[in-house]
Amino acid sequence: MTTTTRSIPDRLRSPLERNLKSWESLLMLVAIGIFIANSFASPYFLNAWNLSDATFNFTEKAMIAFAMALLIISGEIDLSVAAIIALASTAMGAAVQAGVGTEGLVLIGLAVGLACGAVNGFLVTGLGLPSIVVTIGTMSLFRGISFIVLGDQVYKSYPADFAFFGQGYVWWVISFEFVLFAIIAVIYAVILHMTNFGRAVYAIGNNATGALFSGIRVGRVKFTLFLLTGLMSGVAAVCLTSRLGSTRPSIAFGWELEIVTMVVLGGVNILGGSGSIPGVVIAAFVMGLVTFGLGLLNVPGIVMSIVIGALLITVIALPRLWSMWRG
Amino acid sequence: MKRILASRELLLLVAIALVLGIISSRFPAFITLSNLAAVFNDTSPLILLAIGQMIVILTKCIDLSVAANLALTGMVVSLINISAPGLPIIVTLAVATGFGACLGMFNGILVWKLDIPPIVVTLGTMTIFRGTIFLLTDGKWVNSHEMSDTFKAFPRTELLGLPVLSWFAIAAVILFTIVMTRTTLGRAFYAAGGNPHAATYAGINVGRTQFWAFTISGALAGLTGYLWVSRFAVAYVDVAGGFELTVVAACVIGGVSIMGGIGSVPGALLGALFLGIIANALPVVNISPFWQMAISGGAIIIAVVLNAQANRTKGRVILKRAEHAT
Amino acid sequence: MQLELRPDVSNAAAPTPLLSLSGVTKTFPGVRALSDVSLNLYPGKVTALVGENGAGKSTVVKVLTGIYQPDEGDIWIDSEALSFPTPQSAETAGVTAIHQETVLFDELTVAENIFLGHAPKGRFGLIDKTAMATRAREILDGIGAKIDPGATLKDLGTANKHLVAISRALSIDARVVIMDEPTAALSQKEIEELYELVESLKAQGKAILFISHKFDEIFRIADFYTVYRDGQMVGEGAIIDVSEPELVKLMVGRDVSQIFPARDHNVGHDILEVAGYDHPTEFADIGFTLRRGEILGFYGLVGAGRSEFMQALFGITRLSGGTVRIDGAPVSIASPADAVASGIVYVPEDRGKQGTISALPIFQNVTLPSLARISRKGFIRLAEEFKLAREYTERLDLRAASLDTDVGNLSGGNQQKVVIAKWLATQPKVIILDEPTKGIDIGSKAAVHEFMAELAAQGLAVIMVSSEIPEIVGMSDRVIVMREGRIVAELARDQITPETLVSHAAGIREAAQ
Amino acid sequence: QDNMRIALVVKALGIGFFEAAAEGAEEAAGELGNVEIIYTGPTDTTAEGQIEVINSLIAQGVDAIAISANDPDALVPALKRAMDRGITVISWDSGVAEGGRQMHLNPSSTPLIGNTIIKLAADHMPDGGEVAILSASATATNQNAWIEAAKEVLPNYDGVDLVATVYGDDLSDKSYREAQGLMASYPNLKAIIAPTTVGILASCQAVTDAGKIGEINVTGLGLPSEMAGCVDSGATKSFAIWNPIDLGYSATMLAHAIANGAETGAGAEIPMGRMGSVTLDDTGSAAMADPFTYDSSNIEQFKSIF
Ligand SMILES: Nc1ncnc2c1ncn2[C@@H]1O[C@H](COP(=O)(O)OP(=O)(O)OP(=O)(O)O)[C@@H](O)[C@H]1O
Ligand SMILES: Nc1ncnc2c1ncn2[C@@H]1O[C@H](COP(=O)(O)OP(=O)(O)OP(=O)(O)O)[C@@H](O)[C@H]1O
Ligand SMILES: [Mg+2]
Ligand SMILES: [Mg+2]
Repeated sequence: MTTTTRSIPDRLRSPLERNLKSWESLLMLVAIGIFIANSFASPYFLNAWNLSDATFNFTEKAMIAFAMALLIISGEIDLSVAAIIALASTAMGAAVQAGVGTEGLVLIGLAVGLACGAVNGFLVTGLGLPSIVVTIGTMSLFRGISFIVLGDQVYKSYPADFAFFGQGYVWWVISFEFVLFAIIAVIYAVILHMTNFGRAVYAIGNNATGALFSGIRVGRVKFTLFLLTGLMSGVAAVCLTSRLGSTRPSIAFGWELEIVTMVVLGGVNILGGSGSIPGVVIAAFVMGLVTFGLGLLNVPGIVMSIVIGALLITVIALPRLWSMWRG
Repeated sequence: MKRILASRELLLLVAIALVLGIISSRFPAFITLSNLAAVFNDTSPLILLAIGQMIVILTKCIDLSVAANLALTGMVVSLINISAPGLPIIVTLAVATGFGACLGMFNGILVWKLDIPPIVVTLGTMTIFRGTIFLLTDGKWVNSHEMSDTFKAFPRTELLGLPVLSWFAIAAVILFTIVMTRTTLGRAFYAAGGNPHAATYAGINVGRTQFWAFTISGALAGLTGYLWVSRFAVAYVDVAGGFELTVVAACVIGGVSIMGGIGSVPGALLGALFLGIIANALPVVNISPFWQMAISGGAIIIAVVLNAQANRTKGRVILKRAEHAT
Repeated sequence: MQLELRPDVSNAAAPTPLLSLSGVTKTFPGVRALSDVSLNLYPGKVTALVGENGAGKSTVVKVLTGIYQPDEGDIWIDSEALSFPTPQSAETAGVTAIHQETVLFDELTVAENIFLGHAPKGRFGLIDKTAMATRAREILDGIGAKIDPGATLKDLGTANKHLVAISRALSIDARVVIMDEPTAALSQKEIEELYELVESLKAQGKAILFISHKFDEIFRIADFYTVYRDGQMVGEGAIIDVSEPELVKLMVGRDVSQIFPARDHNVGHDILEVAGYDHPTEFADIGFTLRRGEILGFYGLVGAGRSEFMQALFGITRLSGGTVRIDGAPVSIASPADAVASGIVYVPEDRGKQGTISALPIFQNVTLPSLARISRKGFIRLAEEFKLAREYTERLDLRAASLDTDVGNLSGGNQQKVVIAKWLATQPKVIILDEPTKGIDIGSKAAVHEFMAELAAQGLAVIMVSSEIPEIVGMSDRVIVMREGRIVAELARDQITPETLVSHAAGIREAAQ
Repeated sequence: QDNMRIALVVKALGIGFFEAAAEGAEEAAGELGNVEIIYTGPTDTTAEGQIEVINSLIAQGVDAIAISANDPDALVPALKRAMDRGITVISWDSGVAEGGRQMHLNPSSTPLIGNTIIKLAADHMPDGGEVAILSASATATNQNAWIEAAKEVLPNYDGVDLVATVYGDDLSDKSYREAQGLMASYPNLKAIIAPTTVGILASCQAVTDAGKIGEINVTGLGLPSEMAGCVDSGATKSFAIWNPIDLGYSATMLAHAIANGAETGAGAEIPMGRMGSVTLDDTGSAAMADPFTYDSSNIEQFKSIF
C-alpha cells in the first residue's frame, strides 16, 4: 500500500521551549514582580513570620482550587465548594457535641465532603445535568442544611489538639496548612500530568464524546473529580474550622468565586481542555501576595478585589492583545 | 403556538399554580388580586434582569456582573440626582439605561474583540463595578432624604392600578417577546448560541451578537438599578449583593439552557415569577428563616431535573417510524 | 500566464463565465490552503471541482461565500471585480452555497432555518411569519421534500436536515449555486431528486459548482471540471474531454487503481456472536455471527439504524435485551470501555465529534484507549507512548509534521488514519468501521480498502458499515442488509450484487425472495 | 517617641455607623497626640475577611487593635496570636469571646437596648397592639441578644404583643419583602421594630409604599443621617441609637490606655477621655452609655453629624 515508510518526528518544539513560552512563565513574572513591589512598598513584608501568616490567606482555597482545576479542565465546575465547607464544618461541630475525638472529627469532615461531592457527581453524571446550575442549586442546599441544623447557634469547644490543623506549625514558620498545601499540590500535579487519569481528564475536557468513543469511562472520571473536589472541600473545612476554632453556617461564604478566580488566573481554560497545576500554584501565590501586600498598606478590601478582578481580565487579555498587535 | 406552550413553560406554569394552590390553602389572602399584584411588582426587577440574562445565556455566555451593574448604575443616578435634583425623570431613565448599556458593552467588547470567556470577563467586572461604587462614594450611602421626591416617586406612581415598576416589567416582556421572535436580531441570538459555527456561515457575526446581548443585559440592569434604588430609597455598595445568582437561577428554572440556544422570554418570566412567589410566600407562610436557603436550593435542583427531562432527546425512533409506515 | 487574461478570451470554445476567480491565495497559520488558484463557472452549466482531501475545495467555497477573506486574488462576476467581506455581501451578489458541514440550528423551526438572515419582513420591519412559512413550503415542495416548515429542526433525521440545508441555499435568489459534497448524507432516491434539481437550476441559467468525491456522479451531471491538488489548480476543461483515470491522475498526481484489493476470503472460526439485540425504539432482534478474517458488510439505506446498532454493540447506547459472545464466552458490554476490553472497537462515522479529540496531539489520540498498556501503576511512560504511537501511525502511512501536531490540523483522511491507528494499537479482535471512506478522497480510499483487507488477512474480524454499493460489493465476504431497524437479509458472497442489495434495502418484494 | 498605631477594625467598610466611629477615633487621636489611627475592615461582613485584616495588622506590628467582630468565636485564634505578639486587643460594638480580647466595650448594656426598642414602640401605642421585629440576619449575635432582652421585658408593657420576628439579612430587597409580609400577615400590626439600619430603612419604605404611615410606626435602631427621610415622612415617630462618634472615641481611648499598661481585670476602671470612665464586669465588658432617642424635634440637628 505504501512505497516508503517515513519516520515522523516525535516533537517539533522541545518541552523546555514550550514551557518557557507558557502561561505559567508569564504568571511567574507577575508573581515575582508583585513580590519585589511588595518588598519595596512595605517594610514589614520581608519577614518570615509575616510571610508565613500571609500563606493562610490562600492555602485552604488553593487546596480546593487544585481539585477544581481538574474539574474545570474536564469541562465541569463546582460552585458548591464553599457550601460544602459549611456543611462539613457543621457536621464536625455536631460531632464535637456528641463527644467525638479529633481523629473522628477529621474523618467526619472528609466524609461529609465526599458525600456532598457524590451528590454533585450523581446529579451531573448520573442525571446528565449541567454542572454550573446543579452546583448553584446544591450551593444553596448544602449551606441551607447547615442553617437548618445550626440556625443562629455556634459550635465551638473543639478539642485542643484539633487546633493543630489550622494553627499548628510543623517547623519554625512552616505551618501545617502550608505543608499540606504543598503536598496536595504535588499530588495533584502528579495525577494531572503524569497519570492515565490525568490524560483522561484532558481528553474529556477537549471532547467528551470523543473520549467516550475512545473507551474512556467519562461518567466515572467526572464522578471521581466531583468526589475529589468534595474531599478537598472537606480537607479545607477541617483546616478552616480548626483555624477559626468554631463553626457558623456562614463560614467560608463567597469562597467559590475566589477559588474559580484562582483557577482561571492559573491559566486553566474555563471552557475545559487545558491548564496546569503549576499555574494554579503560582496563581495562589499571586492572589495571596496581592491581598497581603495591599493589606500591609491598609488598602480597603474592596480595592483589593478590584485589583484581583482587573488582574484576572488583564492577565488573560494581555496575550491576546499582544498577538493582535503583532498580526 | 406549539412552540410557545412547549412542555417546559407549561410544566413551570403548572408548578407555579401548584405552589400558589398550596400557599392559598393555608393563607387564602395570598392569592387575592391585590396581593398577587404586589408580588408581581416585587418580582419586577428580577423579571427585567432575567430577560437580559436569558438573552446573554442564549448566546452561550453568562453575565455575572448584572447585580454589580445595577448597584453601580443605581449609585450613579443617585449621585446625579443629588447634584441635579430637578432633572426630569425621563433623563434619569435615559442615563440609567445608557450607563448600564455602556457597562454591558464593556463586557461585550472584551468577549467579542478579545475573545475572553464571558464567565471570566463578568467575574472580573463584577468586582470592578462594585469596587468602583466604593471609590466613587468612599463607601457612603445615599439616603432617602437626599433623593428628590420625583426621583423616589416614579416607580411607585400608579397607572391603571399597577405601579410603574410593574409596567416596566410588562413592557419589557412584550418588547422582548417581539424582539426575540420577530426580529433578525432575535433570531441571531438563538442562532449564535445554538450553533455558533453555523451562525457564521449564515452571515451572523457571533461575537457582535454576543456584544449586543451583553449590551441589552447591561441596559436592563442599568434601568433596574434606578428602579431599585428609588424603590428602596437607598443606594450603597452592597445593593443587590449576590443577586446575580438569583437571576441565573430564574433563567435556569425558566428552561433557559446554560449551553445556549434554548430559552424564551415567557420562560424567563415564569422562572422569575416562580422565585418571586416563593420569596414572597416564605415570610407569609411563616417558615423558619433557617429553612429558606435550603428550600430555594432544592427548588433550583428540582427545576433543573425537570427541565432536563423535558429536553431529553427521544432518539430517532426508527422502529416506531417503521410501524407507522406499515 | 493564463491568469493575466480574462478566461473568456483564452478559451473560445467555452461560454463566458458568470463567475470567475483568479489568483486566489489563502493561508492559515502553518497551512497554505490555496495558492494562486482560479475557477470559472458558466451560466447554465455544472462545473465539478475535484481534489483530494485537503486540496482546498471547501476553502474556495468559503472564499466565494464571504466566510473567508482571501489573502490575494479577485472574484469576478459578469466581468466586474467584487469582494465579499461578509456572507451577506456574497448573498447580495447572488452566490449561495450548500456547505459541507451542516450549518443549521436544532432549536429553530425548519422555516426559520431556511430564512435565517434573510427572512421576509412585514410591518415595522418585523419578520413576517406567515410569508416565511408559505415560502418555505414552496421551496421544500420544489425539491420534493415532505417536511413541515413549522417542525423544529432537532426532530428531523439527518437526510431531512440536509434537505433543509439545500432549501436554505435555494431560498436565496442566486445566480451561482455551490454544492459542497451535497450527496454525502443522502439516500439513492434523494440523490436522484437532487440531480433533477440540478437540471432545473441549469435550465434556469444558474451557474453551479459541484464538489464531490464520487466519480459516477461527476460524470453524470457535470459539464466542466476543475482539479485542485494541494491548494493549487492543476487542470480544467470539459468533462467530455476527459476520462475517469485521467481525472484521478490529475487529482492524485499518480496512477491509482480503482480495483478493490484481491482477497482470498479465507475465514476462520466464529469469533463474535450477537443474538437478540433489542433497543426500545431504534432496532429489534439483531443477531449474527462473525468469523476471524472476515469482512462483514452492513448495507442499508441511510437511516436504517446500522450506526445505532453498532454504537449499541460498542456500549454507547443502553439496550433492552440481547447477548454477545466473544470466542464463545458471553461478555457484557455496558460501556465502550467494556467493549474495548472485550476486543471490540468502533471507528465512528462522525470523525470530528466522535472519532478524534482534535485539540490533543496525534500521539495522545493514538494511545488514549491503550494507556493501561503504556503505563506502570497508572503512571504514563512517555517513551513507551511515543513508541506505540509511532508504530501504528507509520503502519498507516500517516502524513504529519510531527507526532505532537494537534489532530485538528490534519486533513480528513489523515484524521481517519489516526482513529484507525488508535484502535489497532489496542490489538482488537473485532473492528467496526462505520462508513470508513465517507468524505475521503479516492487515493486515501484505496489505501483504507487495502488496509481493511490486510487486517482481515491478519485474522481480525471486520464489520464494515457502508452505504456505497461498490464498496460493499468489492470488499465484503458476506453482507447483512438492514431496513428500518431490522435485519432483512443475509447475503453470501455469491449473492452480493447491486440489485439484490438495493431491493432488500428498499424492501422491494419480488427481489427479496 | 514613635507614634502609637491603633487599628480600628470594623465589620465592613462603607457602613455609615462605622464611618462615624472612625471620626470619633480620629478625634481621640487628635486629643491624645502621637496616635495614628488605621481604619480598616474587610469587603464583606465575614470572619475570614477580618482574619486576613488582622494578619496584616499583626505583620505591621500595630500597637493595638480595636475590633467590631463579625463572629465572636471565629476571630479568637487570630486575635490570640495578635496578643501573643504583644498587641493590645479590645473589641467594641460587636464583641469577641473572652479569650480573644482584653476587654469589650458595649455601646450600651444589652438589657437597656432591649428595653429601649420595645419602649420606642410602646410609647406610641397607648392602647397596646401587635408589634413585630425585623432583624438583620438570623445569625447576627448582637441583634439576637437585644431581641432576647426585649422579649424579657415585654411583660412590663401591657397590651404590647410581639407577633413575629423575621430576618431581612441586611439586604434592602429582602428586608422590604419581609416588611411587606408582616403587613400582609398581621393586618392589625401597629409597629415594626428593626434593630438594624438596613432593616429600619427598608421597613419605612415598605410602610410608606403601602400607604400605612400613621397606622404602622417603624422604629428601632438607625442613624439620624439615614433616618431623616423616615422621620420627615412620619413613618418613624422616633428611633434610638448610641452615638457612634462617641463609641469610636471611647474604643480608641480604651485601647490607648490598655496599650499603655492599664489593668484589665474584672472590676478594673479605665478612663476614656471626655466620656468619663468604664468599670469592667466579670466578663471583662463594660457599657458606654445609654442609647439616645431621636425624633422630629432633634433630627435636623443630628442628621448632618452622623
Ligand atoms: N480554519 C482553518 N484553519 C486552519 N487550517 C485550515 C482551516 N480550514 C481549512 N484548513 C486547511 O486547509 C486545507 C484545505 O482544506 P479544505 O477544507 O478546503 O479541503 P477540502 O478540499 O474541502 O477537503 P475535503 O475533501 O476533505 O472536504 C487543509 O489542509 C485544511 O487542514
Ligand atoms: N434525529 C437524530 N437524533 C439523534 N441522533 C441522530 C439523529 N439523526 C442522526 N443521528 C446520528 O447521526 C449519525 C448519522 O445518521 P445516519 O442518517 O447516517 O443514520 P444511521 O443511523 O447511521 O443509519 P445507517 O447507518 O443505517 O445509515 C448517526 O450516528 C446517528 O446516531
Ligand atoms: Mg471539503
Ligand atoms: Mg450510519
